[in-house]
Amino acid sequence: MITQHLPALIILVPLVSAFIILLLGPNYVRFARHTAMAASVVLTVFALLLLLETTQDGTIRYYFGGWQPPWGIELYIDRMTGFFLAIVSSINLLVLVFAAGVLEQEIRERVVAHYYALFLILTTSLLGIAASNDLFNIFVFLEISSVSAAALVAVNGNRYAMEAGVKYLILSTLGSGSVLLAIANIYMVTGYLNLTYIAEALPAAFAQYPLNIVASLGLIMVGLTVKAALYPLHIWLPDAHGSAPTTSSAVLSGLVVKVYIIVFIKFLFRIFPVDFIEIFPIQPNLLVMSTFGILMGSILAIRQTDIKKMLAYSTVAQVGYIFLGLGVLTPNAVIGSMLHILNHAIMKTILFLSAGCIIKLTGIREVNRLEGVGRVYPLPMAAFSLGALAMIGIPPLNGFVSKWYLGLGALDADQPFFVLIILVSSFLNGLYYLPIVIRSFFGREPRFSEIKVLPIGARFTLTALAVAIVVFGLFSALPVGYLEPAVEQLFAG
Amino acid sequence: MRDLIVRVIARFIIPFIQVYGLYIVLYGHVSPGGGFAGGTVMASSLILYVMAFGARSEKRRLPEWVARSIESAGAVFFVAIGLVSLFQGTTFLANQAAGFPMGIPGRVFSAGAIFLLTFGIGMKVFSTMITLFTHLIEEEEKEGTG
Amino acid sequence: MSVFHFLLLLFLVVCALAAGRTRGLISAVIIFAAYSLTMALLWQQLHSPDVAITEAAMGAGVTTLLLFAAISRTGRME
Amino acid sequence: MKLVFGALSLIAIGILLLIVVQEMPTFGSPDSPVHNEVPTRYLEHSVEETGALNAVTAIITDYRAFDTLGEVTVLLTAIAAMVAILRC
Amino acid sequence: MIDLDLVKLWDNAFYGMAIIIFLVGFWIMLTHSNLIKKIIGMNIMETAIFLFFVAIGYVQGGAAPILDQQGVSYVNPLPSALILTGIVVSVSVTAFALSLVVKLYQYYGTVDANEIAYIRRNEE
Repeated sequence: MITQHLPALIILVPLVSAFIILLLGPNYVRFARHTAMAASVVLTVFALLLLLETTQDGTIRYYFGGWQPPWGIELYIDRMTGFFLAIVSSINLLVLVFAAGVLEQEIRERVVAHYYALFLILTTSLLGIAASNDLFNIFVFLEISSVSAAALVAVNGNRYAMEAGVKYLILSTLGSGSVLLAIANIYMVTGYLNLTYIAEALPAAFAQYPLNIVASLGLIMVGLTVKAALYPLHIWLPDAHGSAPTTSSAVLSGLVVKVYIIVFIKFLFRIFPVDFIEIFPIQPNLLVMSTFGILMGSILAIRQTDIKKMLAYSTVAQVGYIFLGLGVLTPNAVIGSMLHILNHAIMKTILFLSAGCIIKLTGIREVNRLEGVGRVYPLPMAAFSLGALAMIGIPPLNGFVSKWYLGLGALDADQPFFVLIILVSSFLNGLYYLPIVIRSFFGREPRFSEIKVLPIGARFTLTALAVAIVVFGLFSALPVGYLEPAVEQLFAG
Repeated sequence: MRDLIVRVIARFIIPFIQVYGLYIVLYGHVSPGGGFAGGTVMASSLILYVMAFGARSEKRRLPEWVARSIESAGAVFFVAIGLVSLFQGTTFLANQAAGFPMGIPGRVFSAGAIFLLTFGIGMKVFSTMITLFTHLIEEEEKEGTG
Repeated sequence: MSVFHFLLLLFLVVCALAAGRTRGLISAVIIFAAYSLTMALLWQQLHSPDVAITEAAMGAGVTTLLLFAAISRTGRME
Repeated sequence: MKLVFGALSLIAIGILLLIVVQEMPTFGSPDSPVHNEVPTRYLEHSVEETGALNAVTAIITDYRAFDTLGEVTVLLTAIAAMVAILRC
Repeated sequence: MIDLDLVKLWDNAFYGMAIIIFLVGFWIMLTHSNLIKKIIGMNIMETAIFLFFVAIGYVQGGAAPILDQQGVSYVNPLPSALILTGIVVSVSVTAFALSLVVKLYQYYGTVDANEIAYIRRNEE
């Protein structure tokens, strides 16, 4: 019974545990923590089972209420979606393990239970967005994700977090508003909400109502790039990711931004066939925006003094990489994008978590005051350094692999200019990450009045993520072997 | 706001609003309406009560933990109704296929899960709306760690 | 497309613009309530009574009240 | 200046959208693509399939009940978020 | 180059006006710095989309989809059902945004985004 209902259960498990946490109320903090953790373990197991199932059967479909697609809602899990579900659930589990001993020190005691519930709801919405095959259902989950993500930013309680939360909420509502208008347009000219049926009806609709489809494509592009923080529309991101609690920043940067890219991939490949995209200037647009994003994100990150803000600007640059792969649109480049979704999720999570540890242990947020911290607190600083080196793209680590595939894809498309962009940006990454690494390990040893100890959960998470960085760097054939058929599947329609 | 006329009229009109809201909820599958609209109408009666008598006396009528329980329990109830169909061998959130009694269309007690779901949604929306309003209008609560 | 519908639509546009232009927040909220009610009426005209009821209860009712509650705790003027 | 620029650009977008509008399927026409087999089934079979006379209720609580679960979740999220924000 | 088919535009006035209201809402959201005004603009924008959506489902001479008559043509119930969801979503987003605004007022003493940015710049 369970294997048959896996697609629904993967959404229901975190959702129901969030409901139960909210049912008991804010006083049961320990219960909330254990429930969240248990739910995430179950969720991760289910997601990995689904991943296995997609390698065997290809695509899994699930019809809610037994109603066939054009009438009911369908979950559609292909290889790409299964890959993303596995990333979301495992990162979610690791971050929750990290939160166990750290969260209570960062936010007020009486909102911790609510925090766990909101966290699980955010995870649910990410899974739902990725798995759903129905446009309006995707919109509902988009709204859940914007509300819960804004709440996870603002829950930090200080005035900056509140302001960032308001900005984030308003801009992402603008984004979902334009996505909804686009959905209305698409529904109007095709008569369906299910992606598969829209794709079938679209050529006929395009012959009759071309402008409508162009308009909806533009609206989708604006809406999703606002939410995914592609360069000129990234203004909300540094504030939000810089002022949120550590665990929220990790999840927001590592996962939430990427789910909108998954939606974008769905629109690009599942609805609008690839030869259809070439009629519109969407590809050059993406290339220009992502190039600017990569360069400007890195340059702005160099100018930051606050470590979390620096990491947030680095996310802007990395989102540029992922969109670059979609703009180049060759199989290798898309593999590079998908790999970067995985690798950036791991790298940014470890960077934010270790930065949060360092801030908590030393009280230092400024980049240039981190002198010698690595000698006092080797574990978090080593994790940070590993993440930073992977981010720069040092060969045996995982960041290199995705950049390699992006470069290969650009060469396939005869656009060596973008290889240059990737190289320049790696250099810029080195410019702001390496000084921290060098200074913290080779600088003068500072004197702290007391040496604090990290909780065991935090140490476990940092180690696990560090191992993941090395493993996905050395054995890159593992994800690439999974993704190659996935991308073939995408290009086949 | 503590006006005698407002209080008298509120006391007189609130039961009617509540009955009307309940009617909209219960007849949601027969006539226009449903859980969301009806729940909001029911909540608006309590909002009127808050405006006339103050949030504190409203808290006595509907304590916070009751409201919170109804909210979450409504959502859990929704999922539970959906899970019934898993054990009946169909997919999540099935109605007829899961063996809910259909009844005669047009009656109040008909349409199986739809009636139950609408009722659950109505209760949930009712308590959510009233909680949203009281939380927004109220000054900082002083309740220790609770 | 009847003239009555067009007038209602025109009224909606005017309400939206007015809600943007007024200085006082209270009047903006009241204009917004009028806008929502007109919207509910329009939906009734489009034969979607469910949406009309929900909009009248939620858009014109609860949203307005929530906005008033927020304004009562913050400032009245823009 | 900023206001004038904004207004001008909005008017430009508005004209563009009006061109789109005149291309849309005619309002209220029974032949528009929206009125395909999807609403037909809702309208013709929902009474026997779901037992509800109100087709809209039949859709939101039966055919597309998962959307409604999402909606319930949004409400719950909003209230949890609000309580968390106002408490910290 | 631009030739407007006025009859078609008159027929499609629902769509056109919905888009105009959408743009007005968008304009309110972008140009006003008062956060409560922004939230009102957000609501106006969303209701405009809902109007657009409901208008899609309308059929000339159709009745409301209460299926108790025989041999009548009904309007399309699907957009109505979707919009019910949309309205509730928009109310929840509004409520949450307002609670954030109230909290911001406690911290900064103003609900104006520009003033808040000014206060922040002075602090740094």
